[in-house]
Amino acid sequence: MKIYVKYFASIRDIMGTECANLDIEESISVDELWQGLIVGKETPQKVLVAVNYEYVNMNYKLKEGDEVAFFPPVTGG
Amino acid sequence: MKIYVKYFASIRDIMGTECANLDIEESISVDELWQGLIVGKETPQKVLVAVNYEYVNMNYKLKEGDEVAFFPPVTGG
Amino acid sequence: MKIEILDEKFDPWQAIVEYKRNQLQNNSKIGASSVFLGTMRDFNDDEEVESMELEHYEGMTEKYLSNIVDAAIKKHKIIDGLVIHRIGVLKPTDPIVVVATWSEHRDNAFNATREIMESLKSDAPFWKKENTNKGFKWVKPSNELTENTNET
Amino acid sequence: MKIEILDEKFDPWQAIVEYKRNQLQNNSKIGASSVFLGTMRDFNDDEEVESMELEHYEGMTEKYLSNIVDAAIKKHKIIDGLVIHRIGVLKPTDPIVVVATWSEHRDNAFNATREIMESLKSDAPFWKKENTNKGFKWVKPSNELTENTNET
Repeated sequence: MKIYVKYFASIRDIMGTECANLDIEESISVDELWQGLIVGKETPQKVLVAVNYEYVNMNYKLKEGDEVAFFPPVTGG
Repeated sequence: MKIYVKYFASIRDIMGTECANLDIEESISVDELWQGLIVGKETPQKVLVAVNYEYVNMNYKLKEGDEVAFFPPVTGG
Repeated sequence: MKIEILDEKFDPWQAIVEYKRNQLQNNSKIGASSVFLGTMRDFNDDEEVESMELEHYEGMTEKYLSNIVDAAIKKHKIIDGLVIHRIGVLKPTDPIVVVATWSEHRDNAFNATREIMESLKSDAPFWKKENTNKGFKWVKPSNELTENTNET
Repeated sequence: MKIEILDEKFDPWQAIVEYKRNQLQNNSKIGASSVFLGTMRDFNDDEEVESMELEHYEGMTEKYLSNIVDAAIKKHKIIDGLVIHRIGVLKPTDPIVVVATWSEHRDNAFNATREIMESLKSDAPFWKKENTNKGFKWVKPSNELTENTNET
């Protein structure tokens, strides 16, 4: 199934790209996806995840068409 | 000894004047002064007292030259 | 620090911008500004209020406001603070009071502005008289009438 | 309610005055306005900061800010609320964020503005990158560095 991945701020620097269109197996979790993406790269201290503009935890099971974003703790305001 | 008395807001309405120069006996308290001033007039629910721009309680012993102000609870802001 | 008692309408935002520019020289250590503005409402206790008259105890007011702002600067370690308060005759929507504080971090400015307003309302010798459709009346403090007075 | 993300410098006070005049029609039920302004500081962790770049997650930012302001309006029974937040390149003293709320009584506006700022800082997807005399670096959240970041 197809999903769309976005990276922001220091996570984008680590990944070396700001987005990716991926074709993944059904019902894998955000954590499983992340472990696959980060392999061989510097592991950030903390990563937050949003799916379709909502924060989710690492157990979230991905669905067809999800937009998944990985980013560090926010620092606005 | 001489003191100067001021009234504000609803207390001024009750007293019918905004100030008075008084010649009083030594060492009388604010409460004794107030009881003398209010006699025969409508007693307000609550009166606050300041002497020389500082809040004091009714036991304060008046001194020569004091400026004594009587007023209702404040409603600024 | 600036304490001002004004007997005519003022622009609170302009006053803040000018103070920050002229007195604080747009200090680039400022990361947080917290502002409270109290404005006159046109109703009170279900009565329409056409105008309001604010009187104060000249001398004592300035002394108390200075003490209040000075205490907030020290306690909350803020960079500076400003209070402007109206006296005289006000119409609905007119600014009554503006409090502004400046600090490096937000917590300090938030707490300082709040505390200045609370101290001002409990201690500063101002009194409001409303001109309603039933005549003039002195405003009661809000803790006596629980939120039914023309009090911010 | 107004939520705005701007990529160029803005005047927070003018924005507040215009919103109150145009959208709130200078509503005469408003007795209290509480405003917080976050501005860029020129130092952080003892390093001079020459400029700062703010990025955000377009779409998620607007959604979170709307939810935050909407929740504050309902919880604190305020009349309305506004948030404007900068993105792009900022210089010291530039406004980063302004939050304004309007209510009948002061307690509601004070609490709403405070809560909107705290929720914004913990949830809204913005990230700051500083250009210091030692190069670029991503700002760490203040709870990780306890007050040594360029955070309001």
